[in-house]
Amino acid sequence: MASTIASFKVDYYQYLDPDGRLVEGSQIPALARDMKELVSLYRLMTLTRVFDKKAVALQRTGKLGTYASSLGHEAAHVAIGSAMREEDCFAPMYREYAAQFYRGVKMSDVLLYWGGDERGNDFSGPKHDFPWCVPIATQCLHAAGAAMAYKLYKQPRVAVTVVGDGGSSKGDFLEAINAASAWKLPLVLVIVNNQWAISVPRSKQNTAKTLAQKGIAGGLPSIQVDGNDLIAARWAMDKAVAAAREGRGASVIEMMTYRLSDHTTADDARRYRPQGEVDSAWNKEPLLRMRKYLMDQGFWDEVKEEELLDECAERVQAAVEDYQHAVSNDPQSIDSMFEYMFKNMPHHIEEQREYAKQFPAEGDH
Amino acid sequence: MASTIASFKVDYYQYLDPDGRLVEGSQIPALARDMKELVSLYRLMTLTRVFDKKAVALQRTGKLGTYASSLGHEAAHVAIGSAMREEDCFAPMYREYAAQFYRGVKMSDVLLYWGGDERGNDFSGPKHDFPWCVPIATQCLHAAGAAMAYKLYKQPRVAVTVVGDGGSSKGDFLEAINAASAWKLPLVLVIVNNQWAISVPRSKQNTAKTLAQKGIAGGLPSIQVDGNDLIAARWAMDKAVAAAREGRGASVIEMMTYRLSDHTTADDARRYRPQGEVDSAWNKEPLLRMRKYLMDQGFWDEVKEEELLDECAERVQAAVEDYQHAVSNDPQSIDSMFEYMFKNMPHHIEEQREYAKQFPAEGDH
Amino acid sequence: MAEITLVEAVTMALAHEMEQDPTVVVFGEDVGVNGGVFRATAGLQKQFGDERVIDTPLAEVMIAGMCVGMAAQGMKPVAEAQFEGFMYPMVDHLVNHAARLRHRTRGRLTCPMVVRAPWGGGIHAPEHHSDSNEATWAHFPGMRTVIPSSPSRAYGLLLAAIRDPDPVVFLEPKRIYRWQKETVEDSGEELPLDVCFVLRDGTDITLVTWGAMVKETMEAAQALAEQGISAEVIDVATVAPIDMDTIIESVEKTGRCVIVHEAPKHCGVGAEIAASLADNAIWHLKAPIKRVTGYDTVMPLYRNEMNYMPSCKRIVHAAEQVLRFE
Amino acid sequence: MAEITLVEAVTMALAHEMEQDPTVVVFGEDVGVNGGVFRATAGLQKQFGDERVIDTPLAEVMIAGMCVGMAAQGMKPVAEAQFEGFMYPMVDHLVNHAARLRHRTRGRLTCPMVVRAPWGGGIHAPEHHSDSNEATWAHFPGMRTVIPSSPSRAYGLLLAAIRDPDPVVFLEPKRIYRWQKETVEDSGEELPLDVCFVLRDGTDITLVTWGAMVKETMEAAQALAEQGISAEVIDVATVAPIDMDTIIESVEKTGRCVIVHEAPKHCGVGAEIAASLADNAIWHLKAPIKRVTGYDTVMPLYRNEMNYMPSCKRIVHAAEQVLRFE
Ligand SMILES: Cc1ncc(C[n+]2csc(CCOP(=O)(O)OP(=O)(O)O)c2C)c(N)n1
Ligand SMILES: Cc1ncc(C[n+]2csc(CCOP(=O)(O)OP(=O)(O)O)c2C)c(N)n1
Ligand SMILES: [Mg+2]
Ligand SMILES: [Mg+2]
Repeated sequence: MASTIASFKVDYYQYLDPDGRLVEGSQIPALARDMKELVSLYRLMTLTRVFDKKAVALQRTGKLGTYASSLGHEAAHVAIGSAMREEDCFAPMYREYAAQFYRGVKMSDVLLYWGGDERGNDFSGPKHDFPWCVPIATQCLHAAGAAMAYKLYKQPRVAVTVVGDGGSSKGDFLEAINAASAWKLPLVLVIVNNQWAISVPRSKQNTAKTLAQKGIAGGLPSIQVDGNDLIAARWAMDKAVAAAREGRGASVIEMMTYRLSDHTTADDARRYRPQGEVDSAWNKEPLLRMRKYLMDQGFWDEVKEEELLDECAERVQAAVEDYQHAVSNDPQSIDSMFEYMFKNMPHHIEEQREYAKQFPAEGDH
Repeated sequence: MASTIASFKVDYYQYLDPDGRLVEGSQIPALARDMKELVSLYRLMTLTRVFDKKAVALQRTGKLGTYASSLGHEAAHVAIGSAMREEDCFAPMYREYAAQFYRGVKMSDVLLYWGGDERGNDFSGPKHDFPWCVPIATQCLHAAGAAMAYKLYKQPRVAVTVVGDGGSSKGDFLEAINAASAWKLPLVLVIVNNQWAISVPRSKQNTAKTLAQKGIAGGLPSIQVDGNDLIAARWAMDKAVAAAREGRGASVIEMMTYRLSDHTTADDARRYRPQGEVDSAWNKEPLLRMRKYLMDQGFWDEVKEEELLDECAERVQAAVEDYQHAVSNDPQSIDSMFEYMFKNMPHHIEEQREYAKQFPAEGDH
Repeated sequence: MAEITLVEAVTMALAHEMEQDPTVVVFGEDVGVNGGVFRATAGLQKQFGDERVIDTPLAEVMIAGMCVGMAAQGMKPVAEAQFEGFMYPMVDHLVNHAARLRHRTRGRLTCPMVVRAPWGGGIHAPEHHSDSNEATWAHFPGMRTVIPSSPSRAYGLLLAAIRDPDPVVFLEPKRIYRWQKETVEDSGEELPLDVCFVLRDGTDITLVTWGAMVKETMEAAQALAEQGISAEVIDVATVAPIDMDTIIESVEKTGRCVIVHEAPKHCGVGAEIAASLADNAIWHLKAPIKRVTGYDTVMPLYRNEMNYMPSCKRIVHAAEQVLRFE
Repeated sequence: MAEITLVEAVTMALAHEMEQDPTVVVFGEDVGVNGGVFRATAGLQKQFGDERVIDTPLAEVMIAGMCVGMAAQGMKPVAEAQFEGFMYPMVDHLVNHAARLRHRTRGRLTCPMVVRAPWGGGIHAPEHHSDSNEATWAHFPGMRTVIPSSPSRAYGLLLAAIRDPDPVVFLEPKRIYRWQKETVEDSGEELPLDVCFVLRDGTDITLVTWGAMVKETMEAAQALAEQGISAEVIDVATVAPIDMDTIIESVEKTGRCVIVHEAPKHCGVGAEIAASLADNAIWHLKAPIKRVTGYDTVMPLYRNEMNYMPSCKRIVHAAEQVLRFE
């Protein structure tokens, strides 16, 4: 005898289409009518894009190390950051700058980090947020641990983490889903699916229809949204964050977007990715559609756009100067390598520090 | 706009109920009418149970080390072993003796292994099968690797692996599902859900309705069966093995059963498990219902049962003697510790071997 | 004040610190109702509830990763790995995160977590249950690796490990979990994590060891004493970072050193001690530095296990070799 | 016959062996169309197809575990870990399975797999991309850890690693991937995995090193030569198991030894070499054994990176200290 004992589905949400039109027949989220909020989020998306371009340029001219661009992900990242409260906890991967800017991380922090200076990770954002996380998907379990802590503290706080389409293959992410299920953790697991993991396309991570359905493994509510649609992405985040905060447990959101840039500045995507794919992705990118929508609604125009771009350029320039000032005028010392190894410096590390100071590196570094 | 882009379900299968009656209205698998085959499988289940009891007794009397009993899992294990071909590959955990006996592993191999003698893992079964695997769930990836090898060799061979309800929480299992999906591997992933992972009940592994649904993460066909019902379990295995062999990819089968024993002989389940639960599980155990069914169908009777038990006792006794002979008359030497470290023994290991031989351990070991 | 075993001392320290500090939680497989497979957490869930003593799903990466997360948010998780052989999935989170969090965030976030594990061979356990993997942890900067060898040291060192503001791997020699009883007061007094313990004073030779090998090494010292040889025995206890000062001082006195550990020889912690002596005490050495260790083999299944483990005889033999030099 | 870099020598060895042996497959993230983030597998997928050069999902436990499975079934998988810092999730499968499979099955199954990884610091890479973790692997019995230091050694040692019937961790010093070109013939001739390479003969002091530090160590030898000091330079190459005979022989001759490695000092592979000398060559030592190593700190982000790395200056300084003794 066969009987169906469990059934599941993955729904897809899109509210603002690539042409900046609200999708017909939808139950449109209130945010779509909150023009003030949309303008403010649009401004942050734009700032992030201007920043991003500058950071790439700095790397190209040798003023910054390898940098991971966020080009094309701005809506997803702004949605994530803006759905959270300050006391919530964000465990990023390495390119969610817009989410972090919303939370208070400074552009100069980002530059310090990719500029090879540990102070970047001592960022100005919520001091309890996790630092950038290079070992793929490990941040998911840190977020699960934070969520566990809040649950044990009985604080209404939520942990939010982001993983890529590539990272969604890793045990850490999958174990985090399981943990979230086991303890009904106040956790939101966001898959920012930008279709590529360096050179490996989404289709090679697995053959499942969606990545969202990984959440079904833990019985978590699991949806897919157009991650270039700020309204849909934010709506999904709001819902998931509220569920987590109210003790209804964790969710998985797959945000569909596209990595318009190289993987990092150390990568050359032309080696493996057809230009046609990139070109057509540009038609769906998040700023364009939001700008069109705001313009259609009469809340944005070319003049405002120009002003905004100028303002962003200025703010970015100031951040670059802060960064350059820090690394030139107040560089990390040799001591700084030995500090922070332990709360109380052991004897042998003290000795190594004194020795190291006799041998400063020569020349450029 | 919301649209459903993927839907899934988990079906449950049972053909032979705990009272040994075919469940009404079912599309009964052909195996239910193949009395010769059922008798032969019943005989193996019984042999395994007799063996198991003896092994526990040997441990209790100091003649065997820690032993992991398979009590209650016999139908699931026989279903697994009997659905495979010799050239297929089995990657067990540590208690699937019935599956292994079917494939040619000797009872004395099992005793050697738990008796602290490496020769147990050099077993008589298909020489390409994986050894027992203590680090939980790691075997799943070995099976995935074997499946990959067969796929690359273009051989119609299938890898089958087993994981527990506990082990299903581990990244290795979850990554194996993903790998199976990515490459459409000829792989069958069986979760033998015996409700307990040592003292941790199934409900603490996660709060999802089933464990089978973990397969949905990779878009794999995923079902649950009554794992005490040999007919359902075998039917599910046949289907999954055929799909794998024919290039249709991997499946997940959750077999519902119950660990009637302690976790191992080193465990005392009374510390954490209500006796009532165990008692009622005994009503659903796999041998009972098969015996009833065979008797109802006129293919079994008390006399045959008695004969079988005698025969099993004899065979088990012979295996115990083989084991005892090996460890007493032909024990592993000190050399054996150094052999097999590398194909060609490095110089320093040779030296260590010569040194070790000067210091044989004293007394009992 | 009762006489307790090493494993009972572990339980006592856990209970003490959970009582004192509400942020301490015990986190692991079977630590709750079952009280751990070695009973190290026996009774704790009853006493502190299931929000302080938490049975986890079977997933070591998760255990380590979540502990990093909890610790970063102000808790003091004490994870239990069921056996040292199941700690390997934890390497990534311990090395790439726990040990670096303070450094990489310039102290903004810290990671005061402990991973405890029954460790080492000699109890005729199944495969993968008898490794001595302290060298794996000892090499990585940013965390401590601590190994007690008696009930009172287990108590005091575990208290210190839990209170330590940085991550600690705490390896419990399972072979001597119940070997000796000792009167241990539940005083809340910790022992320092930056000193070796001199267990026996001597003048002719220094025997350096840790964990369960303290047993055989003390026996060897006794056997040597019967030959009129005075052996100093040092229990390193915290094998990373090592208090070399105590060891060097001893070797400066005795001029001879034998290092004893269960782990394989090649790149074991014994190598660090010998290397450090070869740098800092070479003019005091009257003889080669010998290491008596497990072999560079897989820890064999139990019938051969005692052929693998360093024995009193092997230690005495090495000492005699070393003492042959004048 | 062209002059090629170290990373090109890696590619050449892979291509050679894939050509010879149909069971060799390359398995890892971005190894296919992209040819690896350092281009070590460039062109291989085009040449051998995507069933021989396989892009994997992003999952290192899976990569290691599946390689164990494939190797046990007769293949020779050569996995690539994208950076050494991402090898930690592989520890469990390497240590608990790959390294033990032959032993635990009495040779019934074997595990002839290789894990290659770009390794070490000095290229101003992002966080977690600059570790020197050879000691992690070197301690575990049952596998080899091999580190080439020149194009020709990369070619010969990688061939040997792939052909080796047992698991090999093959760490490629990324800092010198493109440092020096060398004429390497695609002869299919392997180099032995059980010997050190004496790169420079000398009589006054032995400098022992491996990987990219060969560069600074050879520079230091040159600087010492200019002071009239004759330094012998040994490239250990296979750091587990180590060919101590060559090192001991050299130190017996020179009486002095400085060991150089990038990894943190505490329990690094340098400790094993010093310890072994302190046991086997002590009467030949005219001076303490010094180690010039990375510090016991996290490898810092790139602005401080060169302050962390052992430099020619530091090596010369240590040599001078050691040479002060008569
Ligand atoms: C554990 C681990 N393996 C490999 C890498 C190298 N690596 C860095 S980013 C990346 C791809 C990540 O892809 P995805 O998860 O889709 O995120 P995206 O970069 O596209 O945002 C890889 C393989 C790493 N950082 N960590
Ligand atoms: C990685 C790892 N962690 C922990 C253990 C200790 N351990 C052995 S069996 C077991 C429980 C396994 O439960 P389950 O997967 O349900 O299988 P069962 O024993 O019930 O068949 C545990 C925790 C282990 N062997 N490996
Ligand atoms: Mg991606
Ligand atoms: Mg179970």
